[in-house]
Amino acid sequence: MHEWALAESIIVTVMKESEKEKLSKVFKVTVKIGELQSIELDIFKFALENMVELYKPPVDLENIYLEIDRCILKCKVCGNIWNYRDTPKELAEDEKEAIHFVPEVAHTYMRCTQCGSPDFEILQGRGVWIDSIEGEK
Amino acid sequence: MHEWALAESIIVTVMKESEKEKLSKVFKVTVKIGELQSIELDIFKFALENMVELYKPPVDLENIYLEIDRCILKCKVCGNIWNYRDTPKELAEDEKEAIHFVPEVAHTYMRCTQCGSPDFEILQGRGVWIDSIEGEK
Amino acid sequence: MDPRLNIINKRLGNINRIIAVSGGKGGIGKSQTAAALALYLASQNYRVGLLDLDFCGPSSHVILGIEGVSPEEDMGIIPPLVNGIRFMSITFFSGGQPSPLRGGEISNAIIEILAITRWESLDFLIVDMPPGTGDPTLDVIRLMERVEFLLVTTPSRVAREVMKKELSVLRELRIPVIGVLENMKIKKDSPAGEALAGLKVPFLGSIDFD
Amino acid sequence: MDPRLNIINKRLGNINRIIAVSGGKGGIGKSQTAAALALYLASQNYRVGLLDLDFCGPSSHVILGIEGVSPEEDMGIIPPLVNGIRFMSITFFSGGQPSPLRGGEISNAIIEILAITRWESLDFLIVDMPPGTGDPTLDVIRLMERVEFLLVTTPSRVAREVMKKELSVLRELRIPVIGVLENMKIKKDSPAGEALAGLKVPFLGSIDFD
Ligand SMILES: Nc1ncnc2c1ncn2[C@@H]1O[C@H](COP(=O)(O)OP(=O)(O)O)[C@@H](O)[C@H]1O
Ligand SMILES: Nc1ncnc2c1ncn2[C@@H]1O[C@H](COP(=O)(O)OP(=O)(O)O)[C@@H](O)[C@H]1O
Ligand SMILES: [Mg+2]
Ligand SMILES: [Mg+2]
Ligand SMILES: [Mg+2]
Ligand SMILES: [Mg+2]
Ligand code: NI
Ligand code: NI
Ligand SMILES: [Zn+2]
Ligand SMILES: [Zn+2]
Repeated sequence: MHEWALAESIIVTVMKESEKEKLSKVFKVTVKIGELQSIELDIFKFALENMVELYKPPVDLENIYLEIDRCILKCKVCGNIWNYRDTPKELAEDEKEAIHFVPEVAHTYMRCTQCGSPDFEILQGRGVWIDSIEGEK
Repeated sequence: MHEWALAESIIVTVMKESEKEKLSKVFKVTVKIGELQSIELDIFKFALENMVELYKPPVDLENIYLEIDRCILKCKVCGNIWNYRDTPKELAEDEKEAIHFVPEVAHTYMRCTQCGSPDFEILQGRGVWIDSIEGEK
Repeated sequence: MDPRLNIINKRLGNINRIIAVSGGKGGIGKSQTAAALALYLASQNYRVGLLDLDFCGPSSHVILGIEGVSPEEDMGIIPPLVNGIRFMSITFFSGGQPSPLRGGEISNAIIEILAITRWESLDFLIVDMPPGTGDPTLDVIRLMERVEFLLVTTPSRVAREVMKKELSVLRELRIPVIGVLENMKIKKDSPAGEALAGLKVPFLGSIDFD
Repeated sequence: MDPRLNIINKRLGNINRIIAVSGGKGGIGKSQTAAALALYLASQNYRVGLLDLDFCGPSSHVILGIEGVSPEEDMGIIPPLVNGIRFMSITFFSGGQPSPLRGGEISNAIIEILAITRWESLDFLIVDMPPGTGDPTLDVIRLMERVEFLLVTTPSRVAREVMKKELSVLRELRIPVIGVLENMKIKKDSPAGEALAGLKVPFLGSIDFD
């Protein structure tokens, strides 16, 4: 349910950016949803709907596109690159939940699949991110 | 004169990479020389020449291309992006020398040209970097 | 574009004063001071929050003796109320296990926590800072618009030198510094008090070593 | 491609043992221990280097009383010989002024220093680590192939918890840990010694607070 806080940040950002860029209308907002954070898409959409009603941003709900961003990790020690989905050991529910709130604690619960190091980078697919805001002045 | 240590790292890396990638011949190595580090190009070239003689890497000296990389900085506080060359206050000689050895001490001697913060990123043009190694198996 | 950066000051909008307890060096009593300050203010009936940003050596939860509580998820996360203090710490998520994070990741985690934590109305938010002037300090300066610093030091020369460096960065950026507190005083004389005489920063007094 | 990463182990190639003095928390005596260890080994006629990697609170130069020396530039940089020890520190470049660096920058600076410093032949290189298990610790593990750790702790519970977290990371990565040293002991009993009993790591003894 903290998806609401993140959805709010999307709408507030669209409003700030459209104001800054003096956009009268926003055609399209593309939001990347990083796999690592295990966002509940239904809750997130519902929260976005409510936030659109509350803030009345210059974009229609159906023009906010959500794209799932595959999570790719890279080990800083051995160079190994792997997908979060392919992590051999499934994470426990409470570990997933912790990563859901603060994706960086992945370094507490996950290891490089090749060398076992916790020293890896999240190349993509971490969390909620605005890929683009398209509109006209 | 510590340019020699950096030139050596270039040659050692070309050798390691060509071995790893099983390249029998390397056509071209492109080296970026970041402006921030104020590398003395003549010394660097002379050092490269000596290192090529010493290590006998699978690349000819004339196929190592040096490209000056403009140094671009971005403030994390106000978002301002500026060129190192356009920094209003010229750095003192000893400050330049310190940055020559460890470019990160730029955060000690330089400030965002807009808001005065030391909290800026070096977007490009930090130091010596291998852009590409081209060869055949 | 990072949407979280635009919501942080809204989340902190109903907090009257934000005080970061810092000082450069480790082990000088920052966490001790932050916890004591939070407890004192709470005892005076102020609404107080305590945020532990020392991800490598989180200690506020140990000092406050916090166990068995966790934040509630409700359109964000609500810090649990412990000893009259709203408390938030990375340990709620790392479960006390090692979290070897690089600076950029610590920064990202701090941004996430600031973006989702609903402190609601507070008189004071006390921030327990890690040692150094790395990512957490730079982020607190960058992201928490109205932050003020309280610097801790000790009679040790090394500690004082590090504190003076942090002070000079804060000065240059015109961040309000409430003052400097000398902790762990052993001898009668107060080297920090003397050293500060020329720096035009309030000396808040000394706390004995005990 | 970062060419510096490929030269570091050549630069460290003629060093017999590399010992990182670490321990998680700040202010527990890491720098004191590192300096004492380096001075002791030098007094035994070993060739010793001391590398201060605490960029936020560099203190080895203060403890050793180093002033007016600087590295020599000669196909790299040669650390000056001070009290019989080859010494390298960021302060040679920051001139003792504040250097508010984010983690990624500290990492970059460490890589640069490791890539250009010519230690030549040494029996021991002692590394004075900053608090935490952030970029410097992760880089030392990643970049210094044969590093061993010496962990410092104090009788404080918080310090011990942080040390145990670091120990568990080192264990998991199979990095050699020489042992744990308890510093600043005040009371007779040695909580660190007892706490370590179950951890199968050598307890190196206690140093009194003085
Ligand atoms: N005035 C004091 N007298 C004695 N011990 C103290 C005092 N202040 C703090 N300490 C102890 O010193 C250690 C470091 O304090 P801490 O608050 O964790 O420092 P920091 O947060 O700066 O790293 C702790 O064990 C703490 O209990
Ligand atoms: N055994 C000890 N007794 C008394 N003071 C000590 C002892 N060891 C270290 N100190 C002091 O404690 C402070 C912190 O030590 P330092 O070596 O700088 O810690 P660190 O490097 O872990 O941050 C310094 O002022 C130092 O002089
Ligand atoms: Mg603390
Ligand atoms: Mg703490
Ligand atoms: Mg130290
Ligand atoms: Mg030090
Ligand atoms: Ni949630
Ligand atoms: Ni040079
Ligand atoms: Zn790996
Ligand atoms: Zn700026």
